[in-house]
Amino acid sequence: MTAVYKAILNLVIAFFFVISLEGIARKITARIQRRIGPPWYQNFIDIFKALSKHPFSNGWIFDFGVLMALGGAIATAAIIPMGSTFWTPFPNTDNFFVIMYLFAVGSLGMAMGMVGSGSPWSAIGVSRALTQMLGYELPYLVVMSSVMYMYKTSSIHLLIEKQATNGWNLYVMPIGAIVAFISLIGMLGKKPFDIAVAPAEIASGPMAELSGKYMGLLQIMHAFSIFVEVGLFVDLFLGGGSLGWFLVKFIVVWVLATLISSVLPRFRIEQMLKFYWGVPLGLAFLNALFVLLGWTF
Amino acid sequence: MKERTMWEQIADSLRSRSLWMLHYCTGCGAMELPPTMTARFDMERFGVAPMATPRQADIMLITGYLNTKTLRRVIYTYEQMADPKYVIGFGSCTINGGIYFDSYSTINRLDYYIPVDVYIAGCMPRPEAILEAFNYLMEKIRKGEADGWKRYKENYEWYKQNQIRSLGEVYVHDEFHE
Amino acid sequence: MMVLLIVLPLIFAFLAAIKKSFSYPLLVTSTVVNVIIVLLLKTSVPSVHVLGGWKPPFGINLVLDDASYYAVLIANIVFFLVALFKETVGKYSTVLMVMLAAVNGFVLTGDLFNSFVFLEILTATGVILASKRENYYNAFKYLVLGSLAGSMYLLATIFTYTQVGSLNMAHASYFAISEKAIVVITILYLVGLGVEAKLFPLNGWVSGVYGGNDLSPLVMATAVSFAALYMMGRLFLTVFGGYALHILYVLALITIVAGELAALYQKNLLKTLAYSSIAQAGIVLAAISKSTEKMVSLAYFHLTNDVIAKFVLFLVATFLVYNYKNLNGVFKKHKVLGTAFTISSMSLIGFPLFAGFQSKLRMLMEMFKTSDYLFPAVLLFATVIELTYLVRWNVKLWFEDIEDESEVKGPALRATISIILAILLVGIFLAPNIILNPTTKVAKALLDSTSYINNVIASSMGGM
Amino acid sequence: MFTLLVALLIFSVVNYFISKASWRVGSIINALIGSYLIFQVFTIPKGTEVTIGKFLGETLALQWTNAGFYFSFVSLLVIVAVMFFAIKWLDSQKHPAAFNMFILMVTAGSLGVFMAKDLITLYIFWEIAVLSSMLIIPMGKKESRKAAVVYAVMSAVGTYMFLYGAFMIYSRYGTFSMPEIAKNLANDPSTSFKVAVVLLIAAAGIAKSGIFPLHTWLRIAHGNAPDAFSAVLSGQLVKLGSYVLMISVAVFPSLKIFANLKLYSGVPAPNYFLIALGAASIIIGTLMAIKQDDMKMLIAYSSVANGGYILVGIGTMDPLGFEGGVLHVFNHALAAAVIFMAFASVVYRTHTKKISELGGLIHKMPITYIAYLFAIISLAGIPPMSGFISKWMIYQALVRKGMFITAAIAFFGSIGSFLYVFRPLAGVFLGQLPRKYKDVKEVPPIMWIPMLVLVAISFVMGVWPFPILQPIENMRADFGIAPSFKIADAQNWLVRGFSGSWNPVIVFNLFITGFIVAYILYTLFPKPKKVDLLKPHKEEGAPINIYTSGEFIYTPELYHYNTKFYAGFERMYEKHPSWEKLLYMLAKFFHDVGEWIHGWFFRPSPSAYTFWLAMTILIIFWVRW
Repeated sequence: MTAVYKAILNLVIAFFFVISLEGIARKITARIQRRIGPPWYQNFIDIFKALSKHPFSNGWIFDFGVLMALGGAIATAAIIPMGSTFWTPFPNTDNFFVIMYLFAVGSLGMAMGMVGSGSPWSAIGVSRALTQMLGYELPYLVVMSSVMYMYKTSSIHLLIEKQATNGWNLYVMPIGAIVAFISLIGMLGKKPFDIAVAPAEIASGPMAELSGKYMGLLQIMHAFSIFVEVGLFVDLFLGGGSLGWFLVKFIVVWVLATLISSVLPRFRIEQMLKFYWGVPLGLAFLNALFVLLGWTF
Repeated sequence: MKERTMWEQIADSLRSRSLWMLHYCTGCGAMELPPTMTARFDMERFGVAPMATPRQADIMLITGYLNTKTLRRVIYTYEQMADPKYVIGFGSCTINGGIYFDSYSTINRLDYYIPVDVYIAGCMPRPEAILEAFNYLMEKIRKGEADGWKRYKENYEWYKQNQIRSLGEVYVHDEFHE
Repeated sequence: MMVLLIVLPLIFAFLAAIKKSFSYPLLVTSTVVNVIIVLLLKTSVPSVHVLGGWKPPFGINLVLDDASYYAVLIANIVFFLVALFKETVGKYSTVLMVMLAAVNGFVLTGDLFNSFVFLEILTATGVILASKRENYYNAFKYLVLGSLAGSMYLLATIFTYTQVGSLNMAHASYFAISEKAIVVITILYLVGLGVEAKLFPLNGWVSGVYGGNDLSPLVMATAVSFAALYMMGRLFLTVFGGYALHILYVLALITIVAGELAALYQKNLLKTLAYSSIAQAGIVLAAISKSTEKMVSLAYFHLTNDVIAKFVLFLVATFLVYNYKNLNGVFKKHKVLGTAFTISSMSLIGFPLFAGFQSKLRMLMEMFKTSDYLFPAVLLFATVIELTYLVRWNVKLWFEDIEDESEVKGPALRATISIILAILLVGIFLAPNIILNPTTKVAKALLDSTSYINNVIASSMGGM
Repeated sequence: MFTLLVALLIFSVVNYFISKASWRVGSIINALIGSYLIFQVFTIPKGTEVTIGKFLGETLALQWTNAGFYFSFVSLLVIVAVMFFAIKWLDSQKHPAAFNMFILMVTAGSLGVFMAKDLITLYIFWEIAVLSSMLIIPMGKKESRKAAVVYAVMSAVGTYMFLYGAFMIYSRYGTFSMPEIAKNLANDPSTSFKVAVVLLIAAAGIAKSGIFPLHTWLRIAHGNAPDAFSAVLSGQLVKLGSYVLMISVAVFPSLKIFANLKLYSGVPAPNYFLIALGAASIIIGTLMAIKQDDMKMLIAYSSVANGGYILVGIGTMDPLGFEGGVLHVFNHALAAAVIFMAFASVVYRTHTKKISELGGLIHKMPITYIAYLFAIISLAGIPPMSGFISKWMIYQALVRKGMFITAAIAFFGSIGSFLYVFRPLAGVFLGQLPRKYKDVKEVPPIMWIPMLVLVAISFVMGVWPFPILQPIENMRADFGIAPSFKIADAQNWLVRGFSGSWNPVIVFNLFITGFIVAYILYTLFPKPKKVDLLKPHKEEGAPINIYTSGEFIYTPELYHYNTKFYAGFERMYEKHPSWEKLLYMLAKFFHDVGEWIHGWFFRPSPSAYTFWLAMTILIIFWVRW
């Protein structure tokens, strides 16, 4: 039963913490651009406003897609260990690949629902998002396999425990951590990699047809996704830590990603692929080679 | 005016703090929006953000004159927005046709065709005026007075009549004749 | 009685020459009688018939042993089946009878010069058959090549005579021929017989003759081909005791590949089948050249399957080619013919459920047992190519959209015979021994030159 | 067992004549027979051995093994589903009677392959399956004629290499029986012989399951075969290839045979070679699938990629990798069968298989869409469908072995599969419905029920995979690949990896909980207003009511994104070298050689013949060997 409480805590933290962080990110970006920016709670207002509106529904698959997206994101967020074995809701199921693929349920649901809206912009956006996935996942998964190969486990709470004795992966395999961080930016869809949502060219891509509560629900889903993505990075490369430290590290990673993204323009889709399959993928393999040879710190 | 429930009041206050804007940039007024968004005036601090599609947007900004051809599209877009939705008429063109008042193809008063919640006078209005208009609209929303979308529903027949009168019926429906 | 096989058709042929309108009934009669005679002869295997009381090695003798009996049986049955088709035979009844006599004589004779004579008759009648449907140029090519081959054959026979002092095969086999002479003799025989046996590169005539009209392939690709390949075995295994077989082996392998590739290129159905039959002859020759009892037996087993399959294929193909302008999807109109065609071509490829599978697989296995890895590789490669064009044709004939709308009435007899033979192919797959037992005897008889000699010599001692 | 196979073969011919009278009766009988067979495979006790007879002095025998049971069961699931599907679907076909006959022959042939104890029996039934399937393929559209030839040739190349290998084995050990060969191979000192033999045997599997050098037939054959039969081709016949690959690495215990050839982390070099081929297939299959506009060819290429997964999994000979590879057989069989049946339904109604001509069919064929959706979820390896489990196991094995490049390729294939399965989803089912399909209807229940049943099986096995893992575990035990832990731990509801585990039930429950929470949130807030995407179809002169940048659009298909779906990505490799072209060049080469031979030896005038005759004599005299 405790697992359920922990899972609920996961979700609650994911909701309040991440949505606040999103607001903070807007504030940070604004400050970098010498603006005042919205208040940190702006995103809560946006979400609840969206939920309060009278939306349009483009057919049952549109509804179903949104529900599937949110459902998948909730399921994934509920599994993520928050920095330590104690805050691991399901120690038997916190397998890395399970999380990555369960995470894909949400993405698939979103992609399906959005294309189901009948808008070609959504289809273009989804096609871009999937291509981008092909880009960032590859180096990320290679780095992750070397991590799992090194510690002989793919269970995240065990990886955290191993890091407690061995040192953070950021130190043990700095190249891998850097590559994973670059992938993380792509995963978050932040600035150089916000190709899928490019509002100026493809009318915010997948979201083109989202109105009212659909928008709100997807924003919540997005918050859970961020929780999963950044949380995984913190767990796997920054050694997790107690709940407080976990959140602090979370903030650090998030702010860093925001800072980077706020000063960069957008890639084109091929540029993105060439970028990810160039240096980061090469470094990922290099990292794997180092791990194989035992050249880790 | 009907008494609002508590939920509606909360919702209205939320709506007033998060105005997503679709700017319909047909005329010269679009020029004034970049400074309003960027560092000098920064409208995001009021929670106003540009959006790409009518489905996501709360307010529609008509930034300049509308001729009969674009008006059809504005109405079409307006009807695609989710309730509650607000319209800001931007510049004198939307009020009385501005310097194009005697053109054969330009409409003079926007609120004959769609309900306008706030007009911004001037040719051109400065960003300060735009921000002022946003704040005024927020105030109206909070009070529950920005009810253009309800009026449009209630007086749909009237609006439709005006629209048809100015635009005329379209007899051939395909991509080349509209 | 053995001699009747040769004489009877000849007499009937002369009778037919007297009265033209009797020629077809006479052909049917002679083939029927011949088949009956062959079946009756079953009890008198092995036996030697001495012609005119001139005892071997001085006179001509006919040898009926297991090998020649089997060849005669196949040839006569083929002629009988061909004789059933009145329209196809047309005006060529007389020629067919002469040819039947020649084939029987060629197979049965124990005399080298006599075999040359029958070979020449065979070629001559073959040329006449080939010229059906104004196929003169191809017949002419065959004539030139055939007579050249005949002269080589004659030359070899003369050489043998100078060495052995006799024209009798048993004698030639019995006496040692000098090392120098046998090279010349075998090579000349190889070339002389190679033309009939479709050995590369002496087989240029095949496509023209097989692909030229509707009669010659039915006889030439089956009975004559069988006779020639039988003679190949008889000469090179029995008479010359395995000399020059390695040459035969190499040429046969080249024949396989060349035949299959040419067939792959070919766009004409009859010619494709003609080249395929070249390749099959190559397989048989390669197997014969291994000169082990099993391989030789399998060679003739394979040859039998090939003859049956080719008979069906040509039976169907000639009907189609000469009745339809465009062959796309014709089998939709002739389902039975189509089924027979498909079964036969599958048997040729060697798919399981059909006879060809038995012979090919056994051959492969035998080759591996004797650690010959080249022949299987060539055979399998050839099979892939064979499969390519046969499947292509099958698909084209069955499934393409019909373009030639004309509807020719289904030929009942053709359909019946082809489907019966096709079912026979399936039967051979299920019970291969009905063919394998006789062919094993064939192989034994061909390889066992001692008993062949003894037979003949005994006949010369004891008389008939 | 043998009587069963023979009865099937004989009845297939009988069924032809029944179907001639009424093909519907024939296909119903087929479906009933198939259902009976599924029941039957459970009743045959394991280890049953039946001697068929003697062939060439060797005893041919059938043996009912765990592997045979598993593969037969999977095959029958697919075939029976297609048989039911065909009851209605066949009315769009020209040769229903022949279809009924041949599909039963395919069944008999494949079952025979899975039951075979020795290589010759395997070969015989293999050829029966190939032959009968080869005769079904050209029943499709125009190109299917060529497809049949390509299929037959590619298959023959593999098969005859297999045969060559089988006879090499025979000439050395004097037996065809697989258990004995396995024993002999393990003790054979000659490395080169073993490598040659194993690779030759594997060649049949490579050709059949569409692994890299011989993968090109899948595109043309799957793409052009009669639509429902593509399901059998991809779901079942390709799995014959996987079975032979499994024989060549697992039944012939490669770890023991090549104990001195370990290349990298315990994987022997020949296995590594096969894995490399599998990896190449994953790359090619994925990249090519992404750019296909023909939906059937798209899934055909995806079959190439998934064949690669199976080979990579089995090739590692790691307990997890092996189980993953074998389980992937099941997953891919079901998913591909459902996808092809869904496409068959679409083609049945719309008569086109070009994604760029379709769209929005979800409004007209929602059940087909649901089936397709769940099938692609399984194919892309997303929980809670069973496709995830096998992918997970394969990844576990690859990571454990430290095979990073192969792992990267597997990841690439997996993410690539999201891309290519989404293309038909978006282009065919979602988006705007073209006007010409406004009267399209959902296919009748007899067509969608089989799809939904397969999807349901895949779904249940994704949530509770232990029933399907059990036979695989038995199989693995047969082949002596023992893990140090229990992979399928049904007591604790766990599927374990080399470390770390997961609980499919929890994952499913979480997802359901998430979905319910989302649904509750959804219902809490204002009800949506329905936008009718079909309005332009129903009402003359109504524009579509979605975001169009203010433009009025009356022709829905103009506002549908399905051409060059991944243009940005496709552009990156549009000038790729084509293996298919290379193979065609090879075919052309043989053709040209044939022309050359023809021109030089077979066509000339009599004088040239005389020349050749003289040359022959000269050469023979000269060389005389």
